[in-house]
Amino acid sequence: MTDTAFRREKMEEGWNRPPLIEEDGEAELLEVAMGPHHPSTHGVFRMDLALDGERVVRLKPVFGYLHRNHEKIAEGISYLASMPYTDRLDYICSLTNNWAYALAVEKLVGQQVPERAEYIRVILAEFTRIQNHASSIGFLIQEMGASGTPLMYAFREREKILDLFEELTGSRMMCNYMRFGGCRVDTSAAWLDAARKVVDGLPGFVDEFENLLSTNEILMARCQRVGILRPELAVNAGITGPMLRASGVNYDIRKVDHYGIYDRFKFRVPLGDHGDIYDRYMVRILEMRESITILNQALRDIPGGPIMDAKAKIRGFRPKPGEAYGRIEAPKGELGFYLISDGGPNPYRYRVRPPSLINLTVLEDMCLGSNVADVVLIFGSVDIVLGEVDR
Amino acid sequence: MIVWMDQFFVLLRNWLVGFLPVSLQGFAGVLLSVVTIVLLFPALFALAVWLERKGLGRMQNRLGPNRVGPFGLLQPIADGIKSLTKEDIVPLSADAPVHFLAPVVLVVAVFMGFAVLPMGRNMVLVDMDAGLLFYFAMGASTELAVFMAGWSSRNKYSLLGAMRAVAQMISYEVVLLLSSVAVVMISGSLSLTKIVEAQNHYTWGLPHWYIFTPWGLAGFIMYAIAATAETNRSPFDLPEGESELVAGYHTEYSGFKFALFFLGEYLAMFSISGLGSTLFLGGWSAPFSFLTWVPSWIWFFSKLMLSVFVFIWMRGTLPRLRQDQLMNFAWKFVLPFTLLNLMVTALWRFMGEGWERWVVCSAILVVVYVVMARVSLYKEHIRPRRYRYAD
Amino acid sequence: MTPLTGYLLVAALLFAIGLAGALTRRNAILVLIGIELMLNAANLNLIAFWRYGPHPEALTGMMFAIFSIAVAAAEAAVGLGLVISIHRHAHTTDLDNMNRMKG
Amino acid sequence: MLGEGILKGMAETARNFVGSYFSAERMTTVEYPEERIAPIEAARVFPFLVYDTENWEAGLRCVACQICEKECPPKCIFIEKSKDKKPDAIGKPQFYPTRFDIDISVCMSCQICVEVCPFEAIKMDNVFELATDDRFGGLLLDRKELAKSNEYYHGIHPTEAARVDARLAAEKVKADAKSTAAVVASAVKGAERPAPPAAGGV
Amino acid sequence: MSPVFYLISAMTVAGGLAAVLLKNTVHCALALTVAFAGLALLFLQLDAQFAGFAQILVYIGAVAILVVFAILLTRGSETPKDGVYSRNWPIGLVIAAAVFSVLGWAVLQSARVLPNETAVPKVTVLDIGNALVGRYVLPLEIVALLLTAATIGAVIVALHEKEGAK
Amino acid sequence: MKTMEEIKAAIEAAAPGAGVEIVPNPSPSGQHSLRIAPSHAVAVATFLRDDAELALDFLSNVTGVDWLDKEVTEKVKVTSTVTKTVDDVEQDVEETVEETRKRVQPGCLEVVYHLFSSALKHGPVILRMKTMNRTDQVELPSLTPIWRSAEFQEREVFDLYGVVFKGHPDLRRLLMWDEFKDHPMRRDYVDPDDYEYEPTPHDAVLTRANAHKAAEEAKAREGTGAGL
Amino acid sequence: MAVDEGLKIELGKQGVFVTTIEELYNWGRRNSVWPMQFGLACCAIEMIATTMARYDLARFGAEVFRPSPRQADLMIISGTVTKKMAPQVVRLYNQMAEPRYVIAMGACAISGGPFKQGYNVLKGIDRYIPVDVHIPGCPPRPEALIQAFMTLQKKIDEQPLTGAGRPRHLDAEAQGEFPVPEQGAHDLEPTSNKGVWTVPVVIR
Amino acid sequence: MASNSYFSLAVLFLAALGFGLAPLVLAWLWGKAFSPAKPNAIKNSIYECGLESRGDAWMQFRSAYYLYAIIFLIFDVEAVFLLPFAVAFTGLGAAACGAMLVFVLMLIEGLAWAWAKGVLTWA
Ligand code: SF4
Ligand code: SF4
Ligand code: SF4
Repeated sequence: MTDTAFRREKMEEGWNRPPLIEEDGEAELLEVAMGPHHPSTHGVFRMDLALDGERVVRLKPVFGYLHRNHEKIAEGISYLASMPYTDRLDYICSLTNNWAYALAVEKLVGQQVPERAEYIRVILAEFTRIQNHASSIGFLIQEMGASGTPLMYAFREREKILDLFEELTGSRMMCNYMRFGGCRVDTSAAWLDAARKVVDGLPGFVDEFENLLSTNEILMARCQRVGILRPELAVNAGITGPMLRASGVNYDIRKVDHYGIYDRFKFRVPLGDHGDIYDRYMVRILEMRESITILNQALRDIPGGPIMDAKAKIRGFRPKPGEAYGRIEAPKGELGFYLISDGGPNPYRYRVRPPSLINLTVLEDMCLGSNVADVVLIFGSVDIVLGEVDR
Repeated sequence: MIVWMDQFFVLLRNWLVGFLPVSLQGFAGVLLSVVTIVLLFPALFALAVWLERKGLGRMQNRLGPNRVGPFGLLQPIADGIKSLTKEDIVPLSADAPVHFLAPVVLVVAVFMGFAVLPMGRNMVLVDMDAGLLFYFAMGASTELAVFMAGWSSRNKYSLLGAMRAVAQMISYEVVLLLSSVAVVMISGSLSLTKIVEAQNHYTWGLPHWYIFTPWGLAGFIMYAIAATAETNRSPFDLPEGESELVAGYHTEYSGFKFALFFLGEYLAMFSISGLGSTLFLGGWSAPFSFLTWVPSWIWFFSKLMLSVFVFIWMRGTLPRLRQDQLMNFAWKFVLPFTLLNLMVTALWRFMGEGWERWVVCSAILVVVYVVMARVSLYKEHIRPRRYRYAD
Repeated sequence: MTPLTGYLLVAALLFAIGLAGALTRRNAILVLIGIELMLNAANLNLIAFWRYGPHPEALTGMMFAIFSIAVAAAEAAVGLGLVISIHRHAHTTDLDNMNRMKG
Repeated sequence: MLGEGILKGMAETARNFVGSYFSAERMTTVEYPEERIAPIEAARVFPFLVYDTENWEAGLRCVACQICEKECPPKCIFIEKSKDKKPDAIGKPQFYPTRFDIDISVCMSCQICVEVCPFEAIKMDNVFELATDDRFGGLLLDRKELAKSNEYYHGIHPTEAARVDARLAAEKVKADAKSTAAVVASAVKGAERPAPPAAGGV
Repeated sequence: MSPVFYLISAMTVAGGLAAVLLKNTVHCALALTVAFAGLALLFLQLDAQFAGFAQILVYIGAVAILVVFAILLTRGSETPKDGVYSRNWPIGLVIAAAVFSVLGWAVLQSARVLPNETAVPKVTVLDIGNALVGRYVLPLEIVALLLTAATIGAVIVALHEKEGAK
Repeated sequence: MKTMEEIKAAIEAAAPGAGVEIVPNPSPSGQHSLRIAPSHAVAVATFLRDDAELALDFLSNVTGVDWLDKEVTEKVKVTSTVTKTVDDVEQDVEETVEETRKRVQPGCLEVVYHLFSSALKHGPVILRMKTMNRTDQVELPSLTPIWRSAEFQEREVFDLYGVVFKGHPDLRRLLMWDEFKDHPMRRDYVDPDDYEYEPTPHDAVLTRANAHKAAEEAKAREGTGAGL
Repeated sequence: MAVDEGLKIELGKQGVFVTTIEELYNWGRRNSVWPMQFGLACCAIEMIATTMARYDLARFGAEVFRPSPRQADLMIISGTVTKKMAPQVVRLYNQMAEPRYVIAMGACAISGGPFKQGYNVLKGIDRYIPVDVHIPGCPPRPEALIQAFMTLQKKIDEQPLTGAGRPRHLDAEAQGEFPVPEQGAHDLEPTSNKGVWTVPVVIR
Repeated sequence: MASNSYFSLAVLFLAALGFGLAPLVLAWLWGKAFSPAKPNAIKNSIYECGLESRGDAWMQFRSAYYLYAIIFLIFDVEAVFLLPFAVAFTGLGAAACGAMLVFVLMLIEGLAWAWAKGVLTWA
């Protein structure tokens, strides 16, 4: 059908007719759906907004556009086979996901982890944290409209870290590296040297980032006093990670649980006083700096030794009945795995406590009354990954 | 001075026209100049697009387009062919005639502005007594085109984007007008040729460009800010702010209509930079007296490209403002300061020749700038912060 | 026909169109558009008379037209502002409906 | 003050802009089809089957034990076990896969098949240039397409391959020792009774 | 009386007609800008360069924007159910026609006495500027007063919403 | 931190009749949990949150678990009085015999809450609640009014398991679309039959794909038959 | 060129003209493929990485990620298409202006990948819309995406402007609308578009 | 001279119009010749993030837009007076400048009033 003919036909059907005026001319609310395909929702997230002018009066997040049935699949496959799936939860930080899952299983079966493996885990987790924070800030500024430059810088550093990951684990993003009772392959001395070199370059990168952004008036104007989250609400709503600390609550699972060997390292927990976007941004920047100090200590102190518990089993892994909840401080917040075993080779119940999803609980509270343009920023400052939100 | 090079285009035109009967000469001359304008600037547009993509690439540590033709120079042409042959979609509920007219109106309005820009000595299409007024009159029509585009698409993002764009453009148009008034006050003419002539003197080898006076510098900065906003360039590109409004008022445009918008935007950028360099940077005059032998049009176009590069540079660096901040900035900072600058300009004239006026005028402007900047930052609660740590 | 006549006729025609618009449309904004047209027609007269008048150098008609542009613009601002404010109270821009409400 | 931070940021981009012409640190682009990032030894993309001798079919190490098929998380391996046995590379009669398909359009490159395979028969390749417009023809690999020689394996993962070879050699030595022991034992027994017909190791 | 004049007049009148006749209010506003542009061109024809450009700047650049804003603010772009013309539109039409006949008649009547070609006046912006602060300084101040008053008036009339929000 | 027993005692003191029950966890993690009666859940939760010594202000995780109806084989000691001759005297002796019986233990849906304290930095304290069955009595009180963090997680449990939380402010499906009818995380959920083609077919998948194909073909045949 | 040789000679001059136009057309189309800003899951991160400094998709003139489908030429399905998302993806594809291309990036987009056992995961986007290039991998390396991109360019280059082998968008009769599936009570309805997806026969 | 400059403008106008229209016509011709437009109800409906569009876009806006437009209008008009004044400025005496100062100040007063009233606060 030609265009004209098509249009004519459709017009006869009344497509083009403007709607008749309504009786009540009340200034109505503008209902806009942001997403699932929206340039700034990091993928497939949707927010149903009601706007009064440009002011947000209602915001309902809609999830599930990336619901990949991770938990259901995990209940049908062996404990080990779920490990590569955890990579795909928060696909920016696969190694911390590995760790959280390994930790939960180790709790479930009471497995010990050799010291060297613990060090490697810390190193990888802190690298992951740095690249996650850098790219999350990059995405945040991207949403602020900065045509990609900060994101490019973040990805430039990220590539260096990913190279390390690939050299060690074989894959850039989906590392599938940790095992119950240790790690899959050992690091070589060359790798450690390369890692040290990357760590040496990181402070310069953070400085560059800060020069580019931290004192930029536009950024400050857009971020300060926007999307404020009060600490009481944050705790009550189960917010974790940098977002919680930006609200001034001192709660870092690395300090609280001392999982792994975090009690051996000296590092500080930066806290914000305003709970706005700028604080979240700065807390991430400062956490990157703290991570660098942890990395320096870990790379200095890493001992020799095995990387796998000799008693650990790969095939025929069947935990005794029972349950365990293991959690770590992932870059985005508390990542927990809750496992129930019925003695079989597959978990009876496998549950992921996704920080991203729970951190979104307060999205509406933070956005109410602010401008639409702020919504994407507030959303960006939460730092979520859809793979984890929807699982 | 090598006159023939300076007057190359003029002589070329006269020479070509000389082949025609006298009765047609006037017509042919005009036609030739017009055709030059209509072809030259789109070519420049292609160059600028290429420059932008390459420049942004370089700022972001990458190469940018380099596969299509030498150095990727043919990239814009490929884009042109693609756009030309792409399907043209007009949404059914859109207002088809207005939807069709909007890009055309935009391009026409922008092209008209070039009529009064002197691109070199004796190189101006029409040298009118009210040239500047004409320029602004034409510039005012672009707002209508933008509105037409957004409204006729009948898409929420489009309309919202268009309304934002219009609000932004009208706000900064005032600043644009008023900062040019200062120049007119000193040069005593609305004719752009005369304004250039007025700056084309040298003392100690340095030109009398208005940017080298306190009021001129202040005016230029305000002009530059307004020009950036007027052409919807970063950091004022929020009408097409993709992070919240998808693609703003041209969301529903495809094919060459979209390309026309793109073209119109860049042409507007050229014309506004051309006007800026004419008003404050001495137009086609050379920066040093010993360089006057270089053809005037070279100076004009190098100034033009330089300002285009600054536009690109800003785009590569800055995140964008929010609508309210942008409007507040226009009305509460830029406009008052521009009005003050008018007064200072008057003062400049009344103080006569002498060093005192330099001191007094600079002092007034600097003090007021600092105070206003401080106050407005304070009022918006924008300040750097300190962070506390928990161990 | 002298040029002036032509201009005057155009002005008269515009004036009549504006008047007709102002009198027949229901939408208050369109009524204002009609009025704007009438004002502009008057402006055209002013300039035409200035141009073909005895003393074009005196600038009177021209200046008058410029002032008139300013005044008409101000009128438009206030008029449309009124329409908006009425719309806010009556939820309509329809003059017929407004009358009905009043009555 | 207003403008300071903006200028600082602009200086930073300018530094990168200028730097991109001089330092490799600031011009990180690797022009892919012509230049390549130095291959990383550990890199893994899709699995392949290792064979030892010249003949790919006879030399496949895989004995169709189907452990990988069972452990593969997305279940993208499909194996049909042979009914008969064939001698493998070292001449031991083994089952072999009559069909070994991997749907690499499903494979998640997790390496679990490699980890669980007791026979070092399946390893990870590092070829990633597999884009195709043919969904089934191009992405469903059968055992012929999957078979790669041990030399190839050595070429892409030298360290790992050396380790594997050493292990296999050690195992072979052990197996040989065992079988000689068995032979000796049976010889000892055979001295008493007539030797049983030679059958494959159990 | 050049063909250009006819062309421009036709455009102006057509724009004006469309502005009062079209159904969609936004279309009316756009047609209005055509009429304004035509008028500006007529001004240019009359050698009133400054007035012509001022007309474009003020009317197309500002008043037209004001009108479309007003339309969008009042949801005026939707076609009302019961027609776009007033109930007593015939009366209006009759009045307008009458006015036009009277005016036209008067113009044509006086056509003979109206002056023909005069010399092209040389008016520069400089002259206008001088006149503005010279002879016309009083009107200038009055206009300033008027404009300020109009700002305040229009803003007060249109404000309301914000106060409600406060 | 207090031990489970102490917490149990504290709860029982604060909310009498709460029916708290310690569920032991045999795994090395040693994370024992408390099962509370749904009727008292809100009171217990409020107490746990507001009690100064516990201050469990941070609800980390909410999980649904589906326990299917289970056929349990248990050995029951049956005591009966039999008349026996002991020492030549007939006596009524109580005798215990072990009998193997089978019975269906009704399934239920369970919701597990993991609580921590952000102020005192201890935890986890694990609460569990059970529905009566898996079909119609699947209501539990919502703890969202006490801990906001339960909001999305309880919605998720509702979506995937079908537990209806009373008192939840906005109980809609979270992950699946609104028209969706099933609760896919339940263990007896049957996947939609969309295996049209499987290049690497696997036991169940293969059978289903074949069945699907057969059904499709039958449908097609029927369709043409009807058409004729 | 796939234009029939005989036809070419027959057409003589006109044929040469067509070829030149065809070459120009394909050259322009090939070198200016603007992808849609559209990411679904993990693969999207690698897609973003592809546009970043290290790999720089911009070298091919493809860095203009357009947020609006109207202006985009290429839809990179980068990630898992869930059943909840599928209707949106199909609608977006429909809203793109011709010519439009689709790259299915990663295992999930091609077949559901690791998640294909999931109840909410679409087992391959090619059930609803035609896919031009598949890239296996989970996630495919950035270079793999570039290679796929070049495969697409090659494919474009081989498309004749006229004649029987011409691509879908040049053929007035060919399908232009791809029905959007509905979300039903248990599954998408229909589970595949029969016009696009025919169950293939694989001979082994 | 004046008519000549208008003539140039007219030519430029036509050329610009041609420049705007020619590619559109060309694109249309291309579509006719080779690549037929294939409209359908999904393609030609409004884009809204991949969902079906709900509600009409031609909705009511806030009056803030109008307030700014008013002030813009006033300043536009002011500029019309200011420009000729500025041209004459170099030759004017203090009195004339004073008159203009009064003019400008009066408008600034309007602006200041609006500022104080909160009109210039975009919320
Ligand atoms: S790499 Fe993983 S997904 Fe691929 S075949 Fe091996 S086990 Fe299966
Ligand atoms: S590859 Fe290894 S695990 Fe798989 S069937 Fe062959 S021998 Fe067994
Ligand atoms: S193919 Fe792999 S990396 Fe890509 S979206 Fe699917 S799971 Fe994620």
